[in-house]
Amino acid sequence: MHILSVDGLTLSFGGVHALRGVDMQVAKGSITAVIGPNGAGKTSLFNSISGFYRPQEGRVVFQGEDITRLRPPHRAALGIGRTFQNIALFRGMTVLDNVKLGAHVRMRTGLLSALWYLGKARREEAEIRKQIEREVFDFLEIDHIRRHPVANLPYGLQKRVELARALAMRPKLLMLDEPVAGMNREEKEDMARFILDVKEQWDTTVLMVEHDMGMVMDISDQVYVLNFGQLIAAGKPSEVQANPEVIKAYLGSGDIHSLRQRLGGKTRAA
Amino acid sequence: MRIGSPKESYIADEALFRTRTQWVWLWLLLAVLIAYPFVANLYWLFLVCLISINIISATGLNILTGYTGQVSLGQAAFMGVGAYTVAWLDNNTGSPFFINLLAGAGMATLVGLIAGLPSLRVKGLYLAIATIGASFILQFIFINWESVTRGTRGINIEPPSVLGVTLDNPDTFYWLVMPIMVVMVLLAANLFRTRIGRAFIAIRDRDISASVLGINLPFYKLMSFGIASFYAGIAGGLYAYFFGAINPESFPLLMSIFFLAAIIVGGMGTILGSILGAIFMTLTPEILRYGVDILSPYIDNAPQILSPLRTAVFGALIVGFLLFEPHGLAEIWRRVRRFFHLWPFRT
Amino acid sequence: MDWLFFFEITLAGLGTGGLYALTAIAFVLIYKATRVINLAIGEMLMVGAYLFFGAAVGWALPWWLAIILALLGGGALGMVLERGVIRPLLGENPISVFMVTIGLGSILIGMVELIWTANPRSLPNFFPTDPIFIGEAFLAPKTFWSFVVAAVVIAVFLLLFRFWRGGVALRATASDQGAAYSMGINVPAVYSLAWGLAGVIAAGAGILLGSIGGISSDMGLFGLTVLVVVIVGGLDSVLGALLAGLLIGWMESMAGVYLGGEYEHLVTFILLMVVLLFRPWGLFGTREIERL
Amino acid sequence: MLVSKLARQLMAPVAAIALALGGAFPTAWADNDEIVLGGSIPMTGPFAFAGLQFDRGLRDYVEWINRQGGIEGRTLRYVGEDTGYQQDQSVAVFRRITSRENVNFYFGDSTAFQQTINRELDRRDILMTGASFASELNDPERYPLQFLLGPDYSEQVGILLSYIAEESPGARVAFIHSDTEFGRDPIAPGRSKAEELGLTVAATIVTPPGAADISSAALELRRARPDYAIFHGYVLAPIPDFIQRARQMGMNTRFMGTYYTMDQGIINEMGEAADGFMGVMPYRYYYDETGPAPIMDAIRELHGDYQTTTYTQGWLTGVLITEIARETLRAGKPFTGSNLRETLDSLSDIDTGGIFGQPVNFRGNSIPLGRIYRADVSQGQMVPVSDWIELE
Repeated sequence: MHILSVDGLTLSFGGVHALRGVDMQVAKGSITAVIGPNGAGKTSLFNSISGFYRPQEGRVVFQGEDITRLRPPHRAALGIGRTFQNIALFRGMTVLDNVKLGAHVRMRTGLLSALWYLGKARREEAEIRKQIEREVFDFLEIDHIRRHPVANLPYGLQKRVELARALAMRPKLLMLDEPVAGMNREEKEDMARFILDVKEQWDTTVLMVEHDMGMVMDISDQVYVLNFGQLIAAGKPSEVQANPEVIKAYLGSGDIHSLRQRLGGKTRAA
Repeated sequence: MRIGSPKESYIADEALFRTRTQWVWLWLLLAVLIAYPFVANLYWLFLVCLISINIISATGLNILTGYTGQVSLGQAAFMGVGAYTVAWLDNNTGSPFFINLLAGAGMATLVGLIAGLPSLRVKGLYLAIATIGASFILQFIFINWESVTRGTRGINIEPPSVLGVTLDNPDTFYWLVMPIMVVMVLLAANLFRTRIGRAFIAIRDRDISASVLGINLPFYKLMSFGIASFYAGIAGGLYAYFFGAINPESFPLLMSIFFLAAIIVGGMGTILGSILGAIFMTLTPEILRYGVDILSPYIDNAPQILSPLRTAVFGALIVGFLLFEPHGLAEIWRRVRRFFHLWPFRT
Repeated sequence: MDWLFFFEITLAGLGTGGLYALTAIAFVLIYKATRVINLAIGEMLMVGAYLFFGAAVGWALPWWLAIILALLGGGALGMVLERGVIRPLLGENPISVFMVTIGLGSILIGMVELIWTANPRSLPNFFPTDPIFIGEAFLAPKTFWSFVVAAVVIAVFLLLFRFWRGGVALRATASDQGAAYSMGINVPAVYSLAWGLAGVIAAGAGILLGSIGGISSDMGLFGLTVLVVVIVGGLDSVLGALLAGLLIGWMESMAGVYLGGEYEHLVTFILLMVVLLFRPWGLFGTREIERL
Repeated sequence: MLVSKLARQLMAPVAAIALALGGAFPTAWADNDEIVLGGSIPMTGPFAFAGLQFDRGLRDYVEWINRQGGIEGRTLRYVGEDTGYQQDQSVAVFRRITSRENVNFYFGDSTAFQQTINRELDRRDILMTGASFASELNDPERYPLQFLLGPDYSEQVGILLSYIAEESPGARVAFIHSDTEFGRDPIAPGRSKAEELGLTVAATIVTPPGAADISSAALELRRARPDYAIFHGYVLAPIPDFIQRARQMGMNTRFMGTYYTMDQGIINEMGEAADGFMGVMPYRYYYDETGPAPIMDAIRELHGDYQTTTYTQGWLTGVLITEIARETLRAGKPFTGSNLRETLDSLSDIDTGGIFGQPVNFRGNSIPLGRIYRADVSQGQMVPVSDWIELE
């Protein structure tokens, strides 16, 4: 069963096509990866799914509901959570507040009870805090930094906090935009483990954009390859890896070297 | 030196005041607030009442500008809406003062929400400009809607009375304005312990991630605008009662800039900042007056430089704080506290 | 309908509009180069007028020399503000920079009042005083000549902007800072240049405005109408500034005569609200596509 | 009261701290031998030109009267502080001075302030006068403890209109006023008064506050072709501009102004263009030596050069206060505001030492008396063109 399907998505900015007729299906409970050379339209696809861009043509269907016209907050309320390529944490806030923000859509406190902070608001805050501590902080092993301001944390930890924030939403679909970019090997392995655990324990479907082929090949169930805004291949990691179109795409973009390197790296790691 | 205290529950950990020391200071502050009217003279009571009104308005503006990141130059005009509503009710219906005050705040909220509509379409600075436009239009209404506002002649307001006591002087008015101020500040502090307050900050810091987390930007921006105007309305209503007369010139654009300056100087995005800023900015003319008095033997016509100096210092405070201490007095206060907290050890 | 009267009012309105357009160009120049919404533009204009007053009346210099000094002073002021206050904040939140300009306006008013007091003054007249008739329509000589001067200055400015090296650097910086850097353009120098030029233009507008209606420390309020002009025209559009300046000048005149003087600013600010609601990027401004 | 007394004792230590912090404490009552006049004075800001002169005038008067032995043996003391012509500062100054001094009289600097502080006057029983001639304040019901230092603005316009009706019956009159509280004040009553006197109101032209360019308003004026145009709500700008343009357009309208535009400054600033400008002035000019005026003589003795009319206004304030205080003391009544007011109401034909050209009487809160002067540039002076006109 598909939790998300994208049909014929076309998006252009002032004549420049970012996406052309992209079709994609994400199976419930899977880890699906979108890969492609730089500028292939991966992030545009993500932004169309979360609702920042309004595609000229095509539909986005989430859990059987057409969400093409919905604005981002409504999509979030339906259960789509995401992280950003260039970490989009609230830098002035503590880790705890950032993660609490993730739970925003699940909370109900209205303005009046918020102002007086009696009964309902207080209980809800305590409840959410308990949940976050138990489910997110322990799980991602960041309980020791909950009072730290985000801005001072090392890069790898910031990525983890962003994941924590997305998890606090308890999303049905978790979209990760380059979750391990810029991380060292140890951090990458941690992150890969977290992603797998999310899929197992949280009953969450994962959709990610990633450049690190090793990771993509290791943990994905399904891989989509984009080039110049078009879908050029889809399938199991092993199938995609062998697809000549894909090799050509990376060759055409001058990225063949890095692809080889990444594939090579993966071979050695395996 | 003080060491961290272990928290027993998450509720305790989420409390506004967490340590015993904080509570001690709080009770002390309360004692001072209660004792103050018995020891201060009328002039200093007058100043404290004025400061309290300014704190309410500055807190409202800080919620909008400091916490939500939406600059407004309309705070004074919204105070005017509150003040005129109160004045009209006072003159025409004779309803009790707290009803008038709430009605004034409600009306200010309504007008604020309408003026905030451009925030749905435009970001950041355009909104500031829209509020300038709204100020002018409101000013026009204050002047020209004669049947309600008595035009340029202004309206007189009877002093409020509570339980038979007429609050017509700072020593009595204090007991009205001070508790209201404390409550308004506490409400604002509470707000930022909940999802709504966090949503405001999220919008300020990064509105894109905010919307991905399910925060409806237009809704929360308008809500923030509404809250700021509500605070302005309360402050304006109190202003009307306190001064006993209002006219269109009571709420000029300069006053909106005054509140903006107050939160910049005090510290944007902190409750303490609104308080410190309002106190500081209200007392600045007094401080300058003493300064000029001291200088007067050495400078010709010293009193004559006072008012230009006030204007210049006013601007210099805005510029200086933005350049050198963007987090305002609240940050300085925090550093001082930190110093004593760790004393005698250096960090 | 009295068409002659209507025509006269139109001319008078365009006369004021010329000054709006001139000041608006200073505003747009600063915005294009540094992306700063400068709320102190009205006060820069006021300082220019007072510098002229100081030189022409205080030092009793001939009026042309006083004008040159005032323009240079205005330019220097622009550069000092940019270097001392704006540049340290570039890259910060635009809201902080915006608020800084509000503070600057207040400082400038205070300084002018410290030096010249808050008393309103009048400037020595340097325009010809013979009445001007266009057909049968009367046009006050001051209005006419200030419009002519404004038009000439605007024309010169447009030529500079297009052909002069500095102008080219300005345009390059405005369109893409990074590219301008890599082309070897000294971007900080361009910032200085933009603010300096804007200072000169503002001072010129101040002298013209002051010679029509006298000067006072609150004449910076003129800047608020200019703000409306640039929003209506589009913050980054020189053409928009010109047309919106004339449009608003004309509208205010019409409103003043046919509705009453109290409506002059009302129509301006209602226009502002309408534009902000329906076309916030202005009539000729660039609609920015937000990319993530 | 007991509670508050108890609290005072309990709070003594806190009081000491507050004292150290604020320097704030109820001060000793003023000496009984003094009569204190407090003042919120606009010594800076847009109204400073008047405030400074007024302040000087009042100081000179106080010195002068005390040299003559004061008022019935009591010293008159004047305590004034700058307000910058800002309403909130005016109130703050009032609060500060009244918390320090036992004030008997007070001077306010603007209509808005005088309205705002009215309630406080009633409470504290202080008699007030001020720089405002607002018609609004000329209402003994609403403002029982205030009086004006001459005709209110409506009355000033009324005096001008009476003069016009006398000189050229049925003339066309235009009003030009600023869109401020000051500017709007006499317009509606002025229009009805004009009709009452058989004059035609040809136009009412409003200029927005701070308007620099009055091109279109000048065109409007030309179209109305009035015989007389009355300016109100301005100090100087844009009057010269209007007159200059009118001349250029070949109009022969006669321009008139009210009190605050009528000082010598208009000749000094406008030069040639001022010639023929007329207006109403309640006080005698420094150089007006027609008729006996001992107070004006005293001023001339003190200062050899021209003194402005607001300077004279300072003296007038002193003279009126002296009259009221003296009569109250003679009647042996306590110095409360209401008693002072009662005295004021009982006074008739008050001698102002020639500041007004004839003995004055209060009608309501004002003295509806003034004279029409015309600027004569060749003499560099304002010359009287009418007798003293008193409205009924």
